[in-house]
Amino acid sequence: MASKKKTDAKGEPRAARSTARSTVRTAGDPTLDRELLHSMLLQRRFEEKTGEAYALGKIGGFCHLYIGQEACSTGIISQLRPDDYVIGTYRDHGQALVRGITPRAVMAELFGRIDGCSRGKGGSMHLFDRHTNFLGGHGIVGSHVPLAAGVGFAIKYRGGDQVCVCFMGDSVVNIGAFHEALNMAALWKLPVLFVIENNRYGMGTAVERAAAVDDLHRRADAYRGLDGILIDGMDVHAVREESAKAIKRAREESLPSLLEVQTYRFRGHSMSDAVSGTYRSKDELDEYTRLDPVFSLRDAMLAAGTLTQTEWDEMEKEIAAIVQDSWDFADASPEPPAGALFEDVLVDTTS
Amino acid sequence: MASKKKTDAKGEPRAARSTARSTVRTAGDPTLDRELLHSMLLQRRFEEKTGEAYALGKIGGFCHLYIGQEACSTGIISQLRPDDYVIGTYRDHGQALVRGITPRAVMAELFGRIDGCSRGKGGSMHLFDRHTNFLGGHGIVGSHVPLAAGVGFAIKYRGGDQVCVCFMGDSVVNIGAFHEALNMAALWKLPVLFVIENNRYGMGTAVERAAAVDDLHRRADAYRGLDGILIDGMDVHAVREESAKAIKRAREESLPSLLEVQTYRFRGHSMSDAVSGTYRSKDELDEYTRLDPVFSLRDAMLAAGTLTQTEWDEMEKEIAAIVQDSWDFADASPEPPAGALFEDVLVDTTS
Amino acid sequence: MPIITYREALNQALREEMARDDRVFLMGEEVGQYNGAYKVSKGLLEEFGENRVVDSPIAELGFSGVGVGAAMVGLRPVIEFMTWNFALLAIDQVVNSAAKMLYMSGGQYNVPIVFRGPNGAALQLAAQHSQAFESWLAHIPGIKVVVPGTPYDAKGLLKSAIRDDNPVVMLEGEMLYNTKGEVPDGEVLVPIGVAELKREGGDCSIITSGKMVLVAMQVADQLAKEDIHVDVVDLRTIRPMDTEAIYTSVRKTQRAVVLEEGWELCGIGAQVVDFIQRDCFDHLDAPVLRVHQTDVPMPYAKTLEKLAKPDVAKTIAAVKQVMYRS
Amino acid sequence: MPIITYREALNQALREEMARDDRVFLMGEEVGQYNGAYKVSKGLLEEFGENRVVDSPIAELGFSGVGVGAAMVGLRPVIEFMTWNFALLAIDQVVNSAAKMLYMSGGQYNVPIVFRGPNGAALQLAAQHSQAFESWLAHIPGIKVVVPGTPYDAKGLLKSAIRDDNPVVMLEGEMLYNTKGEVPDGEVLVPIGVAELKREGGDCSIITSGKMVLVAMQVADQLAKEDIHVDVVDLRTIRPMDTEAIYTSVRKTQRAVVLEEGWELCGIGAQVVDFIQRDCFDHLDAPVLRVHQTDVPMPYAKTLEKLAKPDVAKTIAAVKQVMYRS
Ligand SMILES: Cc1ncc(C[n+]2csc(CCOP(=O)(O)OP(=O)(O)O)c2C)c(N)n1
Ligand SMILES: Cc1ncc(C[n+]2csc(CCOP(=O)(O)OP(=O)(O)O)c2C)c(N)n1
Ligand SMILES: [Mg+2]
Ligand SMILES: [Mg+2]
Repeated sequence: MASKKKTDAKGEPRAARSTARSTVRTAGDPTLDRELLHSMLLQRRFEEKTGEAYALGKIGGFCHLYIGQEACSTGIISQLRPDDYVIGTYRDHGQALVRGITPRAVMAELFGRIDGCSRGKGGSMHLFDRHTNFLGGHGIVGSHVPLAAGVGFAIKYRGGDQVCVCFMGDSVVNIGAFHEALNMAALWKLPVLFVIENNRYGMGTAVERAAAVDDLHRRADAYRGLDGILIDGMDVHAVREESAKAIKRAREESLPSLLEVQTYRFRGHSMSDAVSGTYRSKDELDEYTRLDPVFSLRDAMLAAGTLTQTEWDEMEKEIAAIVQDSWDFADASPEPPAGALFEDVLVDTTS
Repeated sequence: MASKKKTDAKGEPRAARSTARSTVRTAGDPTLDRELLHSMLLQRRFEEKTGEAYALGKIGGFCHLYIGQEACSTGIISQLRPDDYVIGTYRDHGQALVRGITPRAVMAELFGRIDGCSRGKGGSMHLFDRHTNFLGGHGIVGSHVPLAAGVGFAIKYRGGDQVCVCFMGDSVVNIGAFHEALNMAALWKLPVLFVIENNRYGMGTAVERAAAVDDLHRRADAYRGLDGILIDGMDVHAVREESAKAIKRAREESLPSLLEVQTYRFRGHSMSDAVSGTYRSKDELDEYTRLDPVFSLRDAMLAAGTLTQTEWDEMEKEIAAIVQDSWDFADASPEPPAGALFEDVLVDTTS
Repeated sequence: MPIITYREALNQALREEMARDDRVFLMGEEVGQYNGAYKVSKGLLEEFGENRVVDSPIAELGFSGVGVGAAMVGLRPVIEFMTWNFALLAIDQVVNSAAKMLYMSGGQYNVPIVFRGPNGAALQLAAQHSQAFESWLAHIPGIKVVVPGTPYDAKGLLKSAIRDDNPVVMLEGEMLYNTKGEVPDGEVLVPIGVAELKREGGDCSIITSGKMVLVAMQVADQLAKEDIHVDVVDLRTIRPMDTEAIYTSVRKTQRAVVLEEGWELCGIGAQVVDFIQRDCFDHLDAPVLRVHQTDVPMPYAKTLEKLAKPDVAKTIAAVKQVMYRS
Repeated sequence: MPIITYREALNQALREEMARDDRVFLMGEEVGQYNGAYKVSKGLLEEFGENRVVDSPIAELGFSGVGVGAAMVGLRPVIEFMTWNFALLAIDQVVNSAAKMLYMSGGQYNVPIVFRGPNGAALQLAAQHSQAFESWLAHIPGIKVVVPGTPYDAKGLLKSAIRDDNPVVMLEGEMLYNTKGEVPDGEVLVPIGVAELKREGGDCSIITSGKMVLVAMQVADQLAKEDIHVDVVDLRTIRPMDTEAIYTSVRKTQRAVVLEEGWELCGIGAQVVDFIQRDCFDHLDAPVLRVHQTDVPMPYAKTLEKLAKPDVAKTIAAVKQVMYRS
């Protein structure tokens, strides 16, 4: 009576691991393409600057760069409404920027200054912003996944049609909180997109050394009504296309989805981790670098003639200015005053 | 790219819920049948007596009767070797008896006496016995499942060929510890049988109100190399047949399995819970009572002529004597001395 | 005034607050169809429907997180733990999510949530079902912790907790649910952070909270017969702690016994002692003594369990010792 | 004697004990291929192989439970938490399984396991990565808790912990891993439950442990220049606590400051104060003062973080206050 599984619809055993790679497309809509390219490039250059600031000691603590994964944040968040919700992990700079927290407020937060989006109290791992419904920035692996289900619960409770997008790393699929949240989201039909950014490593551990499942999105198989979807995370349009369906499903039918976005991080896990040479090879890194989501979209646009070299140069220049401005702003922003230490522990209101 | 699931090998959508019911068989081996019947009847009569003792205040605290589920413990444990391991939940009387803890030691434990298998310190929920490798008796839902994986880990570490059987309730499939343990057991190929005793309710909550999965054994689908197996838990031979394969797989190939044994508890969740009328109907209870695992085996044997009414009466008499003896023994056993309070907090050895 | 049980008092508080504010909902195991494992939520499903009285799977970490997430975006969840023993599985959400959210978001996301349920030992539930978590929870900034010992305080504190815009932890007791006391119908609000002098004496202060208030009152009654008159200071809230109430009593009596349900090391009593010695150093005529569970996991056997628990006799002995009587 | 880092001391202890007893294995996140998040397990995978140096998925509850299960049937696991902050997810296995198993099994199943990893704040890791759990763990009967502050103690206590037949919790510190000190090659065993007088003075006792030992030693150096000479009592083990060592020092100095990394309420310091006032009541010339993290979640900003942490200046001020100096 052993149950059948890991067979496709025809009963054939499936290949060990799926891959979602395709050729990077353009949208056919030059304005949209340019917006997406801009969004991704801003994250890229902002974070390169972040790396510099860290080296100079302007930023302290843990700092996890998102470089290489920009198509994921841009692809999904660009489709959301302002009243939707976004929540994520400590690797949150990219999502925060795409969601609309200003580069100034993000950089000031990284610098630990009063004008930071979390008033300097959260730092890199805990970006928050009430104005854009950006719900953080969480540091305990997996623990924000139930929070996302709770946001979905609240949306449904009020009869709204918002969605909540929950970004997480690949190692999250092995922790209990993930499982408990998915079960409840499926059971109660909550409008949440659970987005696994599978960058192939949890810190120094390759996915296959931690997860006893070939494709992470198949973890959805254990839950009735939860769709598991595999996405090429190096192609922003692929991300948009597939996530659009999941967003629609959540918004119109209040149903959750589990998205596995296959991506790669080009930097180390955090600032103290070597880029390659320990748990992954230089060759592997090079191979993925060729799939760079930012430059492959640029190249596709250049090839399609929807972007000129001059326009690109200008975009670079404009973004360099924005990033430099965020640095200058952060650098000029004051340290939080001593009195701030005791603020924000509790609010003194009741309702 | 949504993954296919919940389709059978031919791509047909599966029925909402599977059922494993068949007609109760005899083994064709009268000696074996009699042993199994004896094992199940002992649990039944022992626990009926337990209920009486509870009503008289001889037993305190929480007490969870196993009545109705006897085919599960008997079917599986009867096939184990003395050096295998058994671990379970607070609903552990049946398994303890089948594993060979004496009725005296179990009853004395329930009475909170010094001759109890846990010296009166554990009570109903925490039966332990080093001699029979009975590893408890655990009270936090799900938390013993990683322990079972750890036992499997130790077996493999030492290169042994024992197996560990882990009994759990149906509600366990929704808690994180279950998921984390299954992932590691599948990843590391640990010789563990994870046995879900699906008695349809976790306390007052029907399975379908808690688990977003139609068949609990399908939770195995999320783990590579983990077999999910559905078993009729009212037929001791069905339990034996299916679990034999899983035991073999564990012993010979060091592979885990997830067994869903469909059973039913004839009593309330604990002594304070009504037998029926709140979350389940009298009709439903009656329907399952007709499938009683003890009496249906007896009837099949009577019908097959491998048991006579006289033999049955004698078995009843013999077991009544054993049970009464356990009561007398427990009643005569002293309360633990005051000094025992401070014993067993720590051992004072090193190695 | 009507006399009702602690259970009914909690039930009234939930019903009234749910009627008052439709953002308030109750979630936990068996809170709906089953009317609560201890019947605290009796009738609420019928009155407020499935949307607001939510039976959860057994997934403490998960449903606590669901509560925190819902609270971040404006709902006001009341999360029931069947007992606090199981809340260990969820303690990360209490400590790392609920308690720290406001701070790490720089004041943007408060979490108006109540985590509640029975705490500590009942009768013969053995080691895994008998643990008292007061001191763990009191240790954590970013939450408030209330421990009502009477039906009145249970109602008044739960209503205040639900209206509070911060995470509030409420520790109840299985052994308290059937206890009775006077509780007004309708609005009763007990302020969080304010202790109450439940008995006025002058010879010694007994500082206590929660389930131990009952024990302290019995101690006071028995000692009165020997003409020893004690103050019983019921902390009611253990974070923030009403230190003034402690000081006022101890400066008067110059002797104190701290009575608590949990274990000794780093227990609530240790903190009360610290406060007292720091601020009443020159007033003390004797070291402060503590009464608490003996330093062992809770045994099942009835006789051993009794030995392990703090009780009237142990407390009387401590009072006499700080009074240098015997 | 060779001078090595705290990290190397731990590494030596692990290597020596794994060589000595093949039941000992190490499990945790990144302990193998990555050589440990903080490189404590460097080289061990190569030396002992995959069976004994096991990289686990990120599943603290699960792999802690795996450790407990393996220990019940005779192995001797060392479970590394990448930091104790994440161990909150696993605390149920520490408290409800490891600590209670021997008791609830009536003495049949002891659990020879070590749970170890860095505890408390490093630099600018913000609220969720900076918590100190000493007092929570010290609260629990059924385990031992060690908090080495020096490389010598780190090696000696870890070796003792691994040989102990009980569950032992070891709290290390990211900020300690690079600190250096004398550590003999080979056998070093520091007994569990024994404090050490790390500095002998006579004017005041500073009672401390773990990461704060370094702070206390700096305090002692600085105060010596002002001709104030303090005892530094390093508890080394906080469960069971070496109360005699505390009493001996305080009876001599008659003044005490307790210095700890964690929060105030129900912290380790509260318990030390309780012990002191109970046993040294007539010897004390001043209330015992405490130095600890301010009662807020840890902020990220560098300046705020500095204000939040206990430090040399705050400790000196406290010593002077108990000595009625300024
Ligand atoms: C519960 C928990 N355990 C361990 C850690 C330490 N840690 C931080 S990030 C990380 C790896 C996470 O990998 P993944 O989920 O793949 O996300 P990525 O960093 O690749 O974005 C680990 C082990 C943590 N923060 N929380
Ligand atoms: C973590 C945890 N949450 C809640 C409980 C309280 N509780 C004890 S048994 C039980 C129901 C378990 O149902 P199931 O797993 O189906 O096992 P059964 O009792 O039917 O054998 C609950 C909720 C607990 N012991 N542990
Ligand atoms: Mg990753
Ligand atoms: Mg059940």
